[in-house]
Amino acid sequence: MAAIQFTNVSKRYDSGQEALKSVDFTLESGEMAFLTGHSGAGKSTLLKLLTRVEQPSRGEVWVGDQNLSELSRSEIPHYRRTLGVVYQNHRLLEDRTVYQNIALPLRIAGFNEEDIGRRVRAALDRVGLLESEQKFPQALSSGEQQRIGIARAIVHKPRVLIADEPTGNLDPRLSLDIMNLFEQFNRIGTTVLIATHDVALIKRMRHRVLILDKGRLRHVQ
Amino acid sequence: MAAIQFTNVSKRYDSGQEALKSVDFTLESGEMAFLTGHSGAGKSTLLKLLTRVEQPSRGEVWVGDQNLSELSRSEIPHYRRTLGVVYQNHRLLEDRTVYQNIALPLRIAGFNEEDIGRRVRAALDRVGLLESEQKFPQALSSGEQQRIGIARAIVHKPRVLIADEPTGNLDPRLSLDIMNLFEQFNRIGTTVLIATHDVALIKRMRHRVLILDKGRLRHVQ
Amino acid sequence: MSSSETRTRGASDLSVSRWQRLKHWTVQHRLESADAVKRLLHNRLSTLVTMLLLAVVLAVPTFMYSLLGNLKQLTPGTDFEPQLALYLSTELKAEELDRFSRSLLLRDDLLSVELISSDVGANEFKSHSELGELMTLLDENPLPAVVLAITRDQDPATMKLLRESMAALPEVDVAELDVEWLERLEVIVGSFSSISFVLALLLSMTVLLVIANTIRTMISSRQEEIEVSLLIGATGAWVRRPFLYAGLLYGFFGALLSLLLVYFSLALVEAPLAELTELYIGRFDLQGPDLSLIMALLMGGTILGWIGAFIAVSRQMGQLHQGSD
Amino acid sequence: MSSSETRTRGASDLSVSRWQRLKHWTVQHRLESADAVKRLLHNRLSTLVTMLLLAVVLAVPTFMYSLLGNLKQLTPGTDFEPQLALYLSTELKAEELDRFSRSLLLRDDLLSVELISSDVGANEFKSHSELGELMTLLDENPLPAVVLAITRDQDPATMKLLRESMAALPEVDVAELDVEWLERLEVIVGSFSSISFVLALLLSMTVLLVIANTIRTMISSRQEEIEVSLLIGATGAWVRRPFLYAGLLYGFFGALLSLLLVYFSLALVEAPLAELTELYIGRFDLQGPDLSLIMALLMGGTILGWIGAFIAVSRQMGQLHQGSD
Ligand SMILES: Nc1ncnc2c1ncn2[C@@H]1O[C@H](COP(=O)(O)OP(=O)(O)OP(=O)(O)O)[C@@H](O)[C@H]1O
Ligand SMILES: Nc1ncnc2c1ncn2[C@@H]1O[C@H](COP(=O)(O)OP(=O)(O)OP(=O)(O)O)[C@@H](O)[C@H]1O
Ligand SMILES: [Mg+2]
Ligand SMILES: [Mg+2]
Repeated sequence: MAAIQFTNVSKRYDSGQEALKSVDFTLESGEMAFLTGHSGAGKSTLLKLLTRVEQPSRGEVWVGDQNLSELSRSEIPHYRRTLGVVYQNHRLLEDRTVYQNIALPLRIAGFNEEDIGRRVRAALDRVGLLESEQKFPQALSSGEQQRIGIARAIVHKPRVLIADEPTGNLDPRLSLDIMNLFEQFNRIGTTVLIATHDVALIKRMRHRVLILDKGRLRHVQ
Repeated sequence: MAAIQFTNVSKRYDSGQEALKSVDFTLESGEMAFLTGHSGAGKSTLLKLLTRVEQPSRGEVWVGDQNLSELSRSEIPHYRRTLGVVYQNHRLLEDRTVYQNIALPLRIAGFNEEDIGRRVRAALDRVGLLESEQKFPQALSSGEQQRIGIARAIVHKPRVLIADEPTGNLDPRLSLDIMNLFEQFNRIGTTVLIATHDVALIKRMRHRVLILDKGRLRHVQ
Repeated sequence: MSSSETRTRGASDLSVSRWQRLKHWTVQHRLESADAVKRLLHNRLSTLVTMLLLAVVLAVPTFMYSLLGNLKQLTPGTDFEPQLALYLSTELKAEELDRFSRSLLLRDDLLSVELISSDVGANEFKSHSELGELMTLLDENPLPAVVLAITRDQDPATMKLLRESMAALPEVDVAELDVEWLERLEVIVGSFSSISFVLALLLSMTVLLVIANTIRTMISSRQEEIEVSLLIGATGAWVRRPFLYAGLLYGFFGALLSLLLVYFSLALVEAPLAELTELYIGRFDLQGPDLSLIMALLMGGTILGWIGAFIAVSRQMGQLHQGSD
Repeated sequence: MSSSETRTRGASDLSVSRWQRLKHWTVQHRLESADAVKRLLHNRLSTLVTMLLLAVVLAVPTFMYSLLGNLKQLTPGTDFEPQLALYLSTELKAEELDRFSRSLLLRDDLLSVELISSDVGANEFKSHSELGELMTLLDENPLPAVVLAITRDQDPATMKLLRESMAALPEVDVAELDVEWLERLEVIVGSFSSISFVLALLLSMTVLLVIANTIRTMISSRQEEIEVSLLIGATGAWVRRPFLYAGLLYGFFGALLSLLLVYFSLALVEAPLAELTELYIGRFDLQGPDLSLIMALLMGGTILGWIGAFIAVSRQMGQLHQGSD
């Protein structure tokens, strides 16, 4: 079954900017792919369509068996809980500890405190920052913050993992570690889509690559 | 004359974290150098010492003929106006247009409106975003935002330019363009220090490289 | 690996039973309200200022209504019935007076008749009036005997007609009605209470605005948190709840504080007001807000708080749902 | 390339002349205050709420002081001097009365002496008292003649002694002093004005808190801007200035609005209060706050606004200077 399917999707912002033009592609369930392209090519826009932050001007976006355009407002939260999203600028809450940040998706989904503790620590362990549990994001280097952001995205074991330049702030070795982490998730069945500039990394990883060029999907390797 | 001089500088945060350990180096006036190292090595900390956001626990940091530890509180603003700083997460003001963002350093230094307009447009032209003058940062891709951040750092033609991973969000071609821009500034006499993970780029540029490893300056190429 | 079990749970709690959802909901509410209190306590200055403001704003109409209650003391209560006073000719003898008052008792347009002889009248006059002392100077009692009658028909127009017919009687020198004074006092109390009402309305609007504004700043200071939560899959209700709780708490505690303020101000005003009224009107006891006013204040405050928060949350959330990335 | 010229200028304006710096400073201030107004107008709801609150809070003591001014109307002004009233024996004839009052004129402990005959007294009584109508019922005038005397020595103790010696005179039946009434009224006014003072102090504190809190939220909503500005080389004063302006403007316009509120409430209260006072005390004109009160209010509000902003700015900036990255 297709996990993610774009059919003839275009996105034009209110400002008139055409960020995506007739994008067509399918990602099978359990597949892992990279999304790349020059700055301003429309990578973040494509991911925003997937998280239902933006809606396509034309075409349809399907995730699993759901047409995102047909989600009612009250269904959006439940849909979003099936995703894990890593943001470019990590979007951690400065006034909460690392633990509280990672616990947030679990709190929202209504897990009990005991479960939460176990899962948060497991996620922290995955990104190698178990000892930073009680620190605040400001006291971490940007690479460490990025890894906390990844821990938050995976803590509820989502079906689909989306990442917008997750390694932009990381050194090459750490980047590779993080990518390996994503691959591990992929191996247990999570569909993974990663937007990145890191061409060297993409080449090494040998997964499908979607290349955007001025809003058009030019090339699918 | 040395533009930047660190003598036996250590930095220990209140949390006990030792971010820098006995760092010694000198950057001559008009020189350009890269600062690299793993995530959490202390790159951002070193740059924060230069902007007088943090103070060293031991040792002295000199910029030009000023010992930064001896700056009085009222001298800090004037000192900071001699710097241009590009931040990792660009730190643009979301509620102001691109123009207003770039004009801010000039406003603070008390330029008149006419001067400001001329200089802002010159800076925007440099980063190739002249047409985005009236947009808000949110309506730009992250690469575009990063370039606006660079424009803001150079608009007042600072003596020293400091950048913390300025190309983390940029695609390889744009990264090269931006680095070339920094080089241009360097050629007209600006001292430039850039923290970056981008090993490929560093190799290509053939400038001095300072490598931090767990807070120690390991290697000066 | 427990991933398949958690996935269904984390992914959609649509599948859990209604009972579990209810339990989850109540637990959530308990946690949330505790959290709301914690946050209010954490941001102490701001909470204090808001509560103080609410207290001041709510205290003004409450104070007014309390004073109004006291003013109503001045108008005789429901057991008071307007009287007709007949000042009798001073030439009448005691027996004549007696006969006349008895004859009045037979009339069926009068409910009760009371004769006050001139001696009794003089004593009353002495004890009540400022000019009492003057009476002691007079050689003889100049006061006439008076008959106080309560009419069956209490409507002012009929009473005025009756007054005229009474005045025409030979034994009666002057006939007076005290309804006019009463009418005037009632007009006054009425206009004071409509002022208090207008004021209460205006100040309720202010309370609404204060709370809406406070919640608005709370929301905008937690904007990042809200945006991130929504992106992570929080429902609108989940995000709104702590703010609605906060509004409710602000309203309730603001009202409570305003009650303290009212008692405090009444205590301050009591002594001088008592002296003042004694000087002009005679003794009267200053009374605090009654139970129904207290209840109205507390419930009104709480409801206003909730509504204010609701308005703020709706406006801000609308913006967040559309514009953010 | 103009880089060398600009560099010195952008880098340090320590080198420019004092005259240029002054000019720059005034231009900056003009721009900043215009900017502050623009921001207040931009964030309309919040500005409105704050101003309304300030208005309500400032209006309470101003209203109290206005009423107090009106209350003082009741105590006779400085031109009033306490009088000694001598009720003369009703047995005295007109000539005797005249002689007696002349003899009083010769005493040097009395400043002035006025004889009021019983006829004049009866007329006054009729027109002033509620019981006036009764007078028409009396066969003969029961009122004694009265001498009103103003004493040279106005101190209550001496006056009381004088009253006693006067009461002992054979022509005098009763001697009365009106200082006691005056003393009581003065006590009342005094306690009301100390209440108003306490209230004004408390509410000034509230104003301070309101403005400090408003400016605090303003600052925290512009925290990123402040941090970035400081990093870019803004001085503390540059960052502080717009907030201080905002505080000042809040204070001033809040006070102005509270003045409107006071006039509005006085207008509302006027009619019923006039009726009420007429009923008990007699006519008196409700007066608005006088010029000195208005000035005190406006200046006080402005100064409080500035101080509140200053407190908030100092606290917040202290935090920013230390803790931020
Ligand atoms: N909210 C918005 N409103 C209007 N235009 C937008 C908005 N967001 C993005 N754009 C525009 O759409 C285009 C695509 O932006 P997008 O953020 O998708 O690029 P990107 O591929 O993620 O670039 P980068 O690698 O720099 O992050 C850009 O030209 C940008 O200016
Ligand atoms: N404000 C702070 N308080 C306490 N510890 C801090 C603070 N800022 C940084 N650190 C710690 O200091 C170390 C160095 O951090 P720094 O941000 O300088 O690293 P970096 O080289 O910039 O890393 P990155 O490449 O990930 O940005 C890290 O271990 C970090 O946790
Ligand atoms: Mg992007
Ligand atoms: Mg860093």
